[in-house]
Amino acid sequence: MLTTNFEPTPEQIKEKRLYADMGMSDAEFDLAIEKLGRIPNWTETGLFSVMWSEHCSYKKSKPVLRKFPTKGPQVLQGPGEGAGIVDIGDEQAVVFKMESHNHPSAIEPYQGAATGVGGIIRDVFSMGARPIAMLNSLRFGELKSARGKYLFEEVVAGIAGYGNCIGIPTVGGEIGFDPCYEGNPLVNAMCVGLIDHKDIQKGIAAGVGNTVMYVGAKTGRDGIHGATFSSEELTEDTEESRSAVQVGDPFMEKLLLEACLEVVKSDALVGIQDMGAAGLTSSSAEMASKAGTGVEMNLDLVPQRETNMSAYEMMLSESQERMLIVVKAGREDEIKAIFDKYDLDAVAVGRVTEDKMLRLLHKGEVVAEVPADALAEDAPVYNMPDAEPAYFAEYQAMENTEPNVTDYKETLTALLKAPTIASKEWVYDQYDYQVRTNTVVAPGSDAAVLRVRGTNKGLAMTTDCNARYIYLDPTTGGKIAVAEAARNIVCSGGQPLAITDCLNFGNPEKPEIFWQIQKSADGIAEACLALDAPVIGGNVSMYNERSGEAVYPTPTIGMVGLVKDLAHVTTQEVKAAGDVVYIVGD
Amino acid sequence: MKFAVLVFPGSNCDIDMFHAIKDELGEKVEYVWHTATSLDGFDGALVPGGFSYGDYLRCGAMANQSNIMSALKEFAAQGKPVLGVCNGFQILTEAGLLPGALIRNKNLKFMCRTVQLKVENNNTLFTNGYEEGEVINIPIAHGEGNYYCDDETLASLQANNQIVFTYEGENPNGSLADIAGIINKEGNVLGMMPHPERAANEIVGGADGLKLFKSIVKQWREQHVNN
Amino acid sequence: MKKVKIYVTLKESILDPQGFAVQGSLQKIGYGEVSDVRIGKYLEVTIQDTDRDIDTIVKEMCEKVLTNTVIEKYRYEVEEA
Amino acid sequence: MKKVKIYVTLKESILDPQGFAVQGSLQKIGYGEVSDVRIGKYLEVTIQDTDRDIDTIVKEMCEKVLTNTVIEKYRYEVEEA
Ligand SMILES: Nc1ncnc2c1ncn2[C@@H]1O[C@H](COP(=O)(O)OP(=O)(O)O)[C@@H](O)[C@H]1O
Repeated sequence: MLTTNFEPTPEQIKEKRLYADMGMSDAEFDLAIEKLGRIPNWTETGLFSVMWSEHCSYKKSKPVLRKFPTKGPQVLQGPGEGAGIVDIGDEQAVVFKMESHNHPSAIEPYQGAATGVGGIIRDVFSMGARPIAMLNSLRFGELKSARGKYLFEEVVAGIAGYGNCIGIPTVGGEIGFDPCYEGNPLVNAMCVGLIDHKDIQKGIAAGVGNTVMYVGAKTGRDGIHGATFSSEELTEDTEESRSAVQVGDPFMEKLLLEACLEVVKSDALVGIQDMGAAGLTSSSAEMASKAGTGVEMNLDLVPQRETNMSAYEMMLSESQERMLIVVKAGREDEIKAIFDKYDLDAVAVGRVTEDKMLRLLHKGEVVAEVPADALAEDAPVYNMPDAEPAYFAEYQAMENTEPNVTDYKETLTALLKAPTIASKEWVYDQYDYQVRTNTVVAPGSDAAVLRVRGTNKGLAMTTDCNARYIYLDPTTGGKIAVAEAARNIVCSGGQPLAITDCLNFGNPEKPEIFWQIQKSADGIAEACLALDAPVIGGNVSMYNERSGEAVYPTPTIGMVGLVKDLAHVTTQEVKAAGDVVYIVGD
Repeated sequence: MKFAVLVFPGSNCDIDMFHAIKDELGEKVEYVWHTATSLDGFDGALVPGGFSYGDYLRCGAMANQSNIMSALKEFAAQGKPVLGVCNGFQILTEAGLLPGALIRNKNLKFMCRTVQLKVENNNTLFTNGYEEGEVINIPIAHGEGNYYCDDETLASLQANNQIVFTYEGENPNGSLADIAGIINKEGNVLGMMPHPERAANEIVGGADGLKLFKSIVKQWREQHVNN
Repeated sequence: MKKVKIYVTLKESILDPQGFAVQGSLQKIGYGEVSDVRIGKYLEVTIQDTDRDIDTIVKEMCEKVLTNTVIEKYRYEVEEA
Repeated sequence: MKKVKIYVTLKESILDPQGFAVQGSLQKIGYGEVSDVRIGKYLEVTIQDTDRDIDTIVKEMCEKVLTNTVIEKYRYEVEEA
């Protein structure tokens, strides 16, 4: 186990290459030494390793993400914050993002899916937005094995359990089944929020001398090194090597949500950020780095659920339902009073400093002192080699074939029976898709539509990705995914505004996989430009492999569109006998 | 008429109830946080759905320990209208304001869908706007809406015409005697699993629920005009 | 300090849909000898030393909050901790 | 015939949101001496006489169906019934 109270010395870490167990390469460790000017101690090595994990640093996917168009007159906030923001007129904006929780869901499907939902909701309300809808995109193996059925049922139950309890309607999504996902299901959750322009918040630790406060649930030893874990392939013994599984507490998050939305109205608040992957480490380092400041925290003050936690454990814990906020000095009590109303901890744990360092104190000693930028900005960026896989040329050379259908009825029934095509009512019947009474078009049609209360406008939203197309031809498949999302939006009466994406792929160190990533990003980017739907945020999930077998390349697209007049809303069902049927397009 | 919407930590249909009253019914309404100790000045109290205290331990169990519950009991004892929907119904049974209990749905799953309800008793302050036997469409969204009581209680519910709504056609959750909503003997406290506040506008889930709120107002106006 | 173990079960007369479902799945996967399953709650409550009578406290808590006497019954054990 | 009582609890390191909420609520309504609450499951399983070894069956059932070994642990007692 990585979590021990007998911490190795810096020299031991270097000599015994202990950083390797945390997922760092030799070159990365050397770079950390260079940035620090000395060998990092145990806690500091932990900070570098999580912040430089693919999950937090995008070190292998950054060159790919640069392909995406991210600008447009409608974009108020592109990639770089908790979630992207798009203008919808009337001084209002829509905030949305999608994120994966694949590996945690493979280990403990209920809690993995539930905490995935909880995490993406925090990303949205940490921007100051009221979450108004959830969507998801799920992939499982075929429903043949007991484990496969278990994963499917429990993931759905986890999404329902969390979303229903917190009271945000789950209004849409998609589910596909294919043997390639058997050992590594995909669980992508998307949250959409609504905000007034004036309430938009950022995750920054500005203003030297301001107070850093910890709010929400107490810290335990859950999910230590989760970010690293999600940046590795699943193996047979991953299950064993995990530290405590994170458990979601939707009730706690409901309180945190309401309290934070009250707090964002206060001008005492300077910055707010979710403690997501890499918890206290990423929130503090990123908030400091973005503001060009430093943060000093006394870890003795961090609310703790377990005894004798080390600095390393506290900094790397991924306990859920926590936020880090920065408050104007002297106004902590006002903020605390709001959290008190909801019986939540809100504790001053540190302050903003001038020296651009992340400095941690524990039991009277400085246990870590690292430049915030080194953690948040200076991760190495890799240009991964790519190579066209052999299968591609082979498929390209194949003739198009027309299916030869002899018995239409039989073929149709067979298709309708395929789990990927069959009705998903069994699933969405378990989701409260109506709470908050804004759902104009519920699951079961194309895009879901929610009204914007107090206006005659609506928001249409959908998630889409046909991974088989992308496997066969990633560039074209990438375009198809965006186009399908756009068609869903348009069919529902909306005009596409922007997309978020969740790039689920196998191990990017394999050139054939990296090729899939590159090519599908090209296709997505091209379609986004053509449809004027820029990418305002997303998430990358790589290493989706089990025992060396990668899933299909599955870059899920989440799209939101604006319905200018609710009278334009159209649903999928046929309406009356005698109506005429047209086919539009080729 | 002025309504209170009680809010417990974890309530989440409070906003639905609030807007149904304010926007669709056009009456006065205010949120009342669970720590409040009085309902003075209100003419009706609405206990909304959601997951008070996360539904942890048992639905409604911890909400029932809140300060506001003594005020609610007093309010009910004065004969003023109290409506509990979904988690609100669960809280009212936990509080003993209504008999019986709500246990897990027979299929063990949360279910969200629109169901048909039969108005069994239109002679209440909540249902005077419906026809007796009228079938209405109202959404449900619950995991523990399976109504249970012992035989004696059931007999007395039936004898006193306290069963106000039953599920028509399919019984979604296994409820005893298809019960979807019951009223107290005095006729001023109604608990129901389906959500009338979600059916207050055609654009989002139909409007069959609005009549329930209109009934409350109608009765109140009649009483207060006569006085 | 005391550790109180509380067992909450549904009254016999109440149908236990969850227990019933579990029984069915156990039988299906090869445990035909399982003839009944009832599922209840098990609580471990740690109570600091207090002047109040422990049995009184525990019974009160159980009846007020921890159980719903319309459908559930309980028993408990007090251990030194 | 045997009656098996099975106690399923969350592993110590796993967060117990239910227990935490119940503890807060008990403290607030006047049971300040309650310092910890953990909530688990209590199952009563009736097993007909069988040739198979009872401990083997129970352990198998617990690990396959009755508990989630990623986050829970269990213990059990066998009684004649
Ligand atoms: N596939 C992607 N496409 C576009 N933007 C992305 C993608 N993946 C990540 N991003 C953006 O990079 C930023 C950092 O993401 P991330 O580290 O996941 O943030 P968080 O920690 O809040 O989840 C976010 O703004 C996110 O939207």
